[in-house]
Amino acid sequence: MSFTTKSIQNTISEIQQVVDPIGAELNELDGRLGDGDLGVTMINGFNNMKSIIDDMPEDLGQALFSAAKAMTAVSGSSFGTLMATALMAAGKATKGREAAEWSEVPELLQLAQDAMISRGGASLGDKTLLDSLDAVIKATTGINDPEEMQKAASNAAKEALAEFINKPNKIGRARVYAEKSIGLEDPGMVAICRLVDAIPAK
Amino acid sequence: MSFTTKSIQNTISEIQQVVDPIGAELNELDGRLGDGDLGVTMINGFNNMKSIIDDMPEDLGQALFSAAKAMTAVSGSSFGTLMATALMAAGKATKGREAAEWSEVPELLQLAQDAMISRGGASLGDKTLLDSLDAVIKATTGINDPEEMQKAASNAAKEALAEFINKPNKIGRARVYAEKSIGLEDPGMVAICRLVDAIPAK
Amino acid sequence: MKKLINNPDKYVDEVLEGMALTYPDIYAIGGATGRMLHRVTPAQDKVGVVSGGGFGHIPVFAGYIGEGFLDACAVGDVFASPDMNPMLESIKFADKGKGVLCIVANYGGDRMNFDMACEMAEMDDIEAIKVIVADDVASASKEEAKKRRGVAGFVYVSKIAGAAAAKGYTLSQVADVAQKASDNCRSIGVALSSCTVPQAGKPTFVIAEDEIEIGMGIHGEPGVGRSKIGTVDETVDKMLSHLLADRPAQAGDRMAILVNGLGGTPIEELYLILRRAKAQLEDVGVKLEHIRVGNYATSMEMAGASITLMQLDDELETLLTADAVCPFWEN
Amino acid sequence: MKKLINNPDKYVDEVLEGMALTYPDIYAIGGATGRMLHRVTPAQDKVGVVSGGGFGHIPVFAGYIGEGFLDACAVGDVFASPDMNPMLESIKFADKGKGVLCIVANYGGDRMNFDMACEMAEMDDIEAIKVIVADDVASASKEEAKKRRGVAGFVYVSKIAGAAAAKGYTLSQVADVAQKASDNCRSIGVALSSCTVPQAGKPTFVIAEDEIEIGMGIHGEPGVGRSKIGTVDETVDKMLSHLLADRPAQAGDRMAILVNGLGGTPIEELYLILRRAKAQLEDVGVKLEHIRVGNYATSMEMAGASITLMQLDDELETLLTADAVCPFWEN
Ligand SMILES: Nc1ncnc2c1ncn2[C@@H]1O[C@H](COP(=O)(O)OP(=O)(O)O)[C@@H](O)[C@H]1O
Ligand SMILES: Nc1ncnc2c1ncn2[C@@H]1O[C@H](COP(=O)(O)OP(=O)(O)O)[C@@H](O)[C@H]1O
Ligand SMILES: [Mg+2]
Ligand SMILES: [Mg+2]
Ligand SMILES: [Mg+2]
Ligand SMILES: [Mg+2]
Repeated sequence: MSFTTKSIQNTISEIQQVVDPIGAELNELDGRLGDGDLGVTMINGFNNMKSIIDDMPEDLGQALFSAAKAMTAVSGSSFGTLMATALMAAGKATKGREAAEWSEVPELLQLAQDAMISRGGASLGDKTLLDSLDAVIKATTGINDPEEMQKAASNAAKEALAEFINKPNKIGRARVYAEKSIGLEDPGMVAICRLVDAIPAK
Repeated sequence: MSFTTKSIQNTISEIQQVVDPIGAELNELDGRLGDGDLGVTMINGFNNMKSIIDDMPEDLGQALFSAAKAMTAVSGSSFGTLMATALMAAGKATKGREAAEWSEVPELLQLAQDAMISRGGASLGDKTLLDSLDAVIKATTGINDPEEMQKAASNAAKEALAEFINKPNKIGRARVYAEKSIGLEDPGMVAICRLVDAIPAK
Repeated sequence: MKKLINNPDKYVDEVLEGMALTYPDIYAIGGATGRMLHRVTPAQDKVGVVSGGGFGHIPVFAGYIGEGFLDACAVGDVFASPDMNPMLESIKFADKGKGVLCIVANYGGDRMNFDMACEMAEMDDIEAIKVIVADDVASASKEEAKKRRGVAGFVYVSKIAGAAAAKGYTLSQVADVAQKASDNCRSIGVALSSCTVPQAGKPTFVIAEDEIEIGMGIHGEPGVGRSKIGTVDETVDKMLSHLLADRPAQAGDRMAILVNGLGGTPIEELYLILRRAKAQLEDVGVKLEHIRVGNYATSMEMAGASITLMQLDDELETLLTADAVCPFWEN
Repeated sequence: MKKLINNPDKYVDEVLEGMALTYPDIYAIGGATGRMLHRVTPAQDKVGVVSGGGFGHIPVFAGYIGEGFLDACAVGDVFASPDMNPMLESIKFADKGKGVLCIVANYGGDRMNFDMACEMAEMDDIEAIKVIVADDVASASKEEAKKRRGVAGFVYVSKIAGAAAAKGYTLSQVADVAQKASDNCRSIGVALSSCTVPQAGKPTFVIAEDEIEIGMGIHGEPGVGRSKIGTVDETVDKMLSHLLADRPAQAGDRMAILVNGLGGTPIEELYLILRRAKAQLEDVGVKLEHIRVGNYATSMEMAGASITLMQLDDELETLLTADAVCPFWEN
């Protein structure tokens, strides 16, 4: 039982089926401090990734690349660009392989995290999706079972959300409203929660 | 006893000697409703005409042309341009002659008046130097003696000034302050009075 | 008054200096009082073309000095006619024995002083004649068209006359084609805000935050109507209706269009004007053969714009598109 | 909000339409969302040069498309970075097998999205690299110079890169000379009034009737100091002192100077700035080899201006003065 192109296809399919209500919620959240397009990014991104899964190659790296391209082809907002950055970083690390161990996933997430930090220029603690991912990486390291891994990730993402709600946003559009952002959930962090929960645990 | 280049030279010389105090008064008057440069025009104009009288040809027309050129060379304000226009109109009518009868002067003034009207676009009654000149022409027509002529002109110019003081300015810079101009002497009309009085009566 | 200026009394002379420093190969300051701008390299063996007028409208008037444009130009104070002296100096500079055309926007002082300057030039055996630009349809009725102010149509007339002179036309031919260009021009402006004459120190007129004045002149002369500001499409439609009422367009007409900013309006908005005007004119069958969008005739920081249409024929089109060397006209 | 516009949501697309209609031989709208502007006639057999950035700064960014300038450009919303998609489209349009240089003003979104676009291009075997323009000395200290915003220096860097590509430089050579141009640029701006983002509907910031802000950014980012407005000579002296403190001038230095209007300031005032700056720089022995005055990098109707200095060497001067065909750059 390992992580293959099939796992990617499944994950995209499952999320795409529930992305509409998630998108609506995220648009609303993003509208409070930003430009209200985070949900649009998610919906268009997953719809487009879904439309290309049948053409995904067995090569895990190439499959992740194609997902990244499908994401960016329909969205260039920050979340879309960062998610594509993450997919490409993971793709580079798995290029030439057709399968990976589930236990490698936290390492791949770490590579994705590093790539997003260097691209976006944010730091941990700025109240972004990076803080959620950081919690997820820490909580899943050492776990080998996908179901167990998802539970740990889900809890970690929720805890991070709660931990940061009373802190100010320090980067991106929301930074302009730093004061106002205290007490509000960061839309990108909420997005991570919803994504983790929507991943099929198998 | 007739009107020659010598008469022009004398007239310019005499006026030039008294133009400084006249100029000061006219600047002050012009400053109330206009840009306060009428006196500057007079002073520079007569000084410059004075400087060229020795080179004036015997030809009456050419002499008047050279006076016009000297006037415009140092001033392009309305009064300067109109006075030059007047000199040129009179010059055109006397070209090729070395003398004119004094009795021709009102006709020459009428030609000057017509030229100024067509150049400046003002009408009689607009409260400008034209109204003074009109009175002067009417009062001097039929007179042949220069002394008598000057007296009539002086009285006519003063009467015109008095007649128009309570009317509004209808053209030029002062038009903008039409209401304010009621009760004020038009600086160009005052200029005509001062010029006529400064002309040597011989 | 919020301006990047020094002493208001020196404003015109200092700006002219800056212009000449910016384009040292094109503009030179001359004349006894420094109020004639002229080409650095005088043209030879052609009819001279000059102009003159009040300041504060750059590139109008003196900015249009250059090869295939004006040879020299008299410069007045802000919004005030120059003396006849720099006009005469301009005529003398431009004369190469073939006569000089003076392009005069239809303002009292400019006309009178140019008349005088032409007459003075004649005394020096220089043939100098005037052509009057009177393109602002909002400034007088069709019956009194000769009283209309000259606005951005000046740019077209200068280009046409300059090109004709460069091509070797005689004085009367240059004058004729300049007159044809002038007759074929119609303009109308809108103002959104006032400008401030430096020596006056306060805005020339006041207009409410939600109002626009159609037909306002480039010195703030009253227009044909003030109204609440609508969409740019609505505003353009009103402007065009005035232009086309004055000279109806026929299907197949060839025209040049100049969408001109008054100085304070961003070029983004000028493109919106062009976009609508082009659609509306093409809708009635007009062919826009020549399009210009930019600040061609301004009123310092006034916000607003004007539209100029010039009916074209083969001769005008050839002259309009002829090469020229001028900082304010791309070929 | 007093603007000549239609629906604020359609503002950018309509203005782009107007631009393309005005210059149908130069600009064409392309891309899946109509947010790539590109040359009508693609260049062949040369390194591609592209850019992209927020809207409201015309001619920056897309206005600098043309022969010897940019091949294509991604267009964002007003003051907002474009998506990476039009950036990728621009890169693909410009690629003729020799790679593509992306000229990026130093704003977070622009950088991130261009990084991504370059990486995506690489997956399609297109070599695309970035050069960052960060010339605004007021936006970060000398020690943090890499964090500086990119402003009017963009114009010089685009001209240099475009000319180098046209001359047959390889990608790494184009990148090197563009980097050199960028390193040699220093800019500083002053603002007298705010602009209004159409979708926001009200002024971005407020400034008193007698105040000026030195160092303000082209989106209204805070500068280095607000003060009562003085004479233009005083203001220029302050601006120059910031520029020269950052990079002292030596007698004999050759420089290019760009006096840039922000959109709402009349060109008359820009000439006054040039006049003072030229005198002051020449006073310390600088040779101004290349002078530009006009609206080259704007903020819609914001009143104000900027000064950019670029240190020249023979290579930069040759490229700066090389022929180009672009509506916003006279040769
Ligand atoms: N530079 C950045 N680095 C990391 N995360 C970021 C960054 N900028 C924004 N985000 C995350 O993206 C979310 C907003 O995404 P999205 O709406 O797609 O961005 P945009 O501001 O471009 O519209 C934020 O809530 C935050 O979590
Ligand atoms: N168009 C005109 N026609 C006749 N006289 C005029 C005209 N314009 C002005 N004047 C006269 O000239 C006088 C002002 O002269 P001056 O100060 O030289 O003019 P400017 O207004 O050009 O400064 C006025 O008082 C008036 O009498
Ligand atoms: Mg958003
Ligand atoms: Mg967004
Ligand atoms: Mg006066
Ligand atoms: Mg005067």
